[in-house]
Amino acid sequence: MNTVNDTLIPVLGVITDVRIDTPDVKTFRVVTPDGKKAFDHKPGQCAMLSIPGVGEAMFSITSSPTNTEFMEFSIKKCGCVTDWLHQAEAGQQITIRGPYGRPFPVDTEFKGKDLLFIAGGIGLAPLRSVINYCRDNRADYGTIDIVYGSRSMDDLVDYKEIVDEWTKDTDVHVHLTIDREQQGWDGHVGFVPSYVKELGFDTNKTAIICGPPIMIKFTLDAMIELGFDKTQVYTTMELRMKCGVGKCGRCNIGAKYVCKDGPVFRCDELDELPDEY
Amino acid sequence: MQKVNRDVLLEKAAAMLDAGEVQAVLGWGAGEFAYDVTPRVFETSDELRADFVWNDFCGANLSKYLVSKTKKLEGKLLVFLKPCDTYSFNQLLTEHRFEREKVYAVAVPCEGMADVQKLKALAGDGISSIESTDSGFSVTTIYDDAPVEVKGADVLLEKCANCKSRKHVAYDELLGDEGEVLDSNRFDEVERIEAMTSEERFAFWQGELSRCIRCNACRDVCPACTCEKCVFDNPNSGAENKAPTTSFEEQMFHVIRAFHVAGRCTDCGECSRVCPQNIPLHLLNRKFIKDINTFYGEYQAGAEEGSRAPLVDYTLEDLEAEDVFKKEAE
Amino acid sequence: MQVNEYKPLIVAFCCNWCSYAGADLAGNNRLNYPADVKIIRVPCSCRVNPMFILRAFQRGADGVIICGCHPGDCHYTSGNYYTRRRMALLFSMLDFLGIERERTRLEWVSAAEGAKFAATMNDFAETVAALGENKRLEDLRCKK
Amino acid sequence: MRKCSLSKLTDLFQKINESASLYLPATDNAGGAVYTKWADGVEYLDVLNTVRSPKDFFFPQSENLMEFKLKGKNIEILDIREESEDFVIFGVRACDVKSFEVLDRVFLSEPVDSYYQNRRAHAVIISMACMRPADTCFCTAFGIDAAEPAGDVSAWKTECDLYLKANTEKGAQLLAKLSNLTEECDDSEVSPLQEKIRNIMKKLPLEGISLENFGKGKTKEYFDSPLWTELSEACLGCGTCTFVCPTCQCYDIKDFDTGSGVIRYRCWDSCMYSDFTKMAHGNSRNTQVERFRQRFMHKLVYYPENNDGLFSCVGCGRCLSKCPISMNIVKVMKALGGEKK
Repeated sequence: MNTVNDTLIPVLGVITDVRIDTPDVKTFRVVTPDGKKAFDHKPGQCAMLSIPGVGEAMFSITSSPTNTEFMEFSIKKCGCVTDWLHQAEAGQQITIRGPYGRPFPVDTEFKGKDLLFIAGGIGLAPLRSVINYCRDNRADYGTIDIVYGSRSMDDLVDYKEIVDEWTKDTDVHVHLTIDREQQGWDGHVGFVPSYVKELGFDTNKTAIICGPPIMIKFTLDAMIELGFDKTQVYTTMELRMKCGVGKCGRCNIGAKYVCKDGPVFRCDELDELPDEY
Repeated sequence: MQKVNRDVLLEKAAAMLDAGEVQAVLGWGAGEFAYDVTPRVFETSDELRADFVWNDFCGANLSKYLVSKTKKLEGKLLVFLKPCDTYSFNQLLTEHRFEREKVYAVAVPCEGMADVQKLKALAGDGISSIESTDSGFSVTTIYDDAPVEVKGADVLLEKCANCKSRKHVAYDELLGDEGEVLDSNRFDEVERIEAMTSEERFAFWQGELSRCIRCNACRDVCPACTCEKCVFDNPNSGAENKAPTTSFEEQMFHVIRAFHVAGRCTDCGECSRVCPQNIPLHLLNRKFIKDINTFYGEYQAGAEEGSRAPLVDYTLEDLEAEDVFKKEAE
Repeated sequence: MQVNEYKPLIVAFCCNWCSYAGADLAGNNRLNYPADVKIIRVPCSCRVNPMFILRAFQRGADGVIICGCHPGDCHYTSGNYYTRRRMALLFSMLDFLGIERERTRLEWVSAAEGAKFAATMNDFAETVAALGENKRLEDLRCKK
Repeated sequence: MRKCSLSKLTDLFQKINESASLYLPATDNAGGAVYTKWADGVEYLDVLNTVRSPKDFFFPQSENLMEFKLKGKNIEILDIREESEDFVIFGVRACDVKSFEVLDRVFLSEPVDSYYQNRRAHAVIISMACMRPADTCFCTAFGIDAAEPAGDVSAWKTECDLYLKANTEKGAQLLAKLSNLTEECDDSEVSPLQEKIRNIMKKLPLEGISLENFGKGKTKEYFDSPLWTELSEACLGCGTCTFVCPTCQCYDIKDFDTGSGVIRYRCWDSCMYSDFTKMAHGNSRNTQVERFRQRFMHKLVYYPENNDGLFSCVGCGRCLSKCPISMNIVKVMKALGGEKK
């Protein structure tokens, strides 16, 4: 009996590094106790992290699958589990299980395409995995554009990596924006949807959007205005999850379970679903 | 059989709706069978004429719905209240749970409501029709057996078999005749349990509470349970639990549920009526009522609007906790 | 002969203003009372929610005692009067459910009554010890 | 087919119980029935439905999944799973047998739920034909034949005999063990009985309720229906319907701190509860209308969509008789299906 694995039973993970990204976002580096990566994943997939006695929650894996040493999770402080994680130090053990969900179609639909990533706030977390995957397999993809916005300069997650690495790549164009004017910021100011319209991208690109639901909604409208088709736009979603495998019955939108059939959806697929999100 | 018939209630409600005196009517709606009655808000007199029912299966207490339904309406809501429902109505008013001026309360005399389970136990599960007779019901089944005659008194809901009052304590209008406060035997069962030994009582309650499936129906139907967020649903309370994981959790839930409504419970009996497992939950409430009566003087929650519940009150000469059992022994 | 090693675990909720000071005084005066009495300080005896008492039993307490200021002496004027009513009803209910009535107690102990505090605890511990372990309100998950 | 005199029923139970624990409906001392472990003195109660469905056997209301020991920054994960014992469930009605198929499709689909699978693999199900169905029964709508219940062994009860027919290898093995207490027979006694049952089924008040309008691809048709508001108006938001339902399988996973460790357990959850979809930053189903809709859409549309048209309802009628306000799936089906406006 004990030899059968059950997906509900997690493995141990150790937090080896905690990086403070913004006032309310930290990035945690997680490996198994013997220093390995807990499991392989694909870009856009998620994992269940838990602290026994506190709770279990689903997080998108922020690090790229091409990173074979460890996994990273960028986590915003907003509930019981995240509060607890934010006060954790390096060396703290947690439990981890996964990977869960349908990944971005990096090996099929995305191949050879020009990619446009649009993120808002902590929405960069799931996209960072894909962006870095594509950067690491640069020959397989066309140009990469990244539009990233947040409330303020201090709320830009992974700012260092963006500036030090992403902007230096050839054929990777980063467009940053913040909601309101701020001292020391000489970049663009304004909300993401209007910035996207301003930038006016070529409609042959494949777009990937992630951010607060309201931002996704308006950005999608902007994209359509620019002439994009919904089949060209992907997004990733989040709802309350318990099992991660489509059995506990709570994260569904219509007949689709976000944990199993998502979290990545193509926007035309969302049209098929009822408006419950 | 109810003394005031459906047409009287229907005409009253329809007339007021049509005249625009009330915006909606909170009553009982017809179901699939003769006995499955659903509380319902009617907005037109046509709806009323089609689906309104008033029969021997209208056990549901509508007063708790006033809390949510009056908030949704601009105008007045007409509600039908049986005698026991009027106590809940008063208690909710005392606790300021809804605005009195938004309600037009129509009191309806009640001769006791029937318990479908008891009826089915006597007549069979496959009921095809229920006819009211002078003494009760004539029930036909789908099994080709002869109709079964059932005495009304044998199939009363527990709360009706031990009815405490046929007097309406609050209303804007009364249909039919006013009743009296009754000398009920409602504490007999409590006394029977009190007379047991501690071991017997423990065994009794273990047997009853172990059936609990924590569906929360007793809490959700209770007119005294109107907290916006129940402590048992609040993950930060330390008491949240969804399943009767151990016998302790069962005891905990039911003691706290009953304690929280102690002094405010009007003994409307809804908790026991809706329990899918037939746990006699009213006994816990009645124990508190009986104790309050013995320790602090007779008190009937809801009898008087604005009265001070015993647990938010005190006297300097109150009984000491250590004397509780001496007093009970008397 | 086998020696009975059983010592009951007792949780005592003590009001900050009287009973907790009473416990302090008992300590200062070197008065003995069982070490298995675990004191939880509360701002007033009426802070003790019935749920606290049940939780204490769940987590392994064999007896629960609530100590507050004497009637009339409440720091908040009337808190202990409410406690008196609540506990009377709760204790009666627990008894009704078949929980041994000796396992719960409400006692008034002032800041000056160190001796009464010690005596009360000794007496309560003895009473509970005679009853043995709490079996009727236990949570098996917590017994390890 | 084998037959056994009802006077030897106790011997039969005794014999079954020798090799595997036997569970059967017995009185719950409160007017209902509950599956009880058989021992001498436990009487089989031939009631139509137990209050709790037999899903408990495979998917109990709460079960411990694993334990954790915590020490400083370190965690130890303890796998507490144990091999289930063999057991036999006697007297399962046709509708409840069908419910196992509904549950199987959830728990035995990849990734397989080992807790469920473990118990499912160790169970033998003896079903029982329904001699006296209730007015709340509507299993025929789901193509269930109460006169020919599925299961490892099917059983029929006449005035004086019990008839047993094995449907599976497991069932045949069980009947082989009972060969001393039973005798071979043909179905000449059973056929008229089945005829009788089918005739009663035709007279059921809910006979003919149609599922035509439900199933795959109906999401958009019903999701925004104004009827949901009306139907859910009186709903208390309690979990009675979900907890007595044989096919409701949603669960919650929670941690319990024992003081010396943490137990992670799974328990039934109800989509009717306000915290079912509550997250740290919001709730996707904020009102009872949405929660009410979820339950019925799941049973009538979403589940069939994902499971080749199989409905997640078996017409057992428990929710009809237990709902505190008498709102139930039949009323929903009729209202949405257009029978009653």
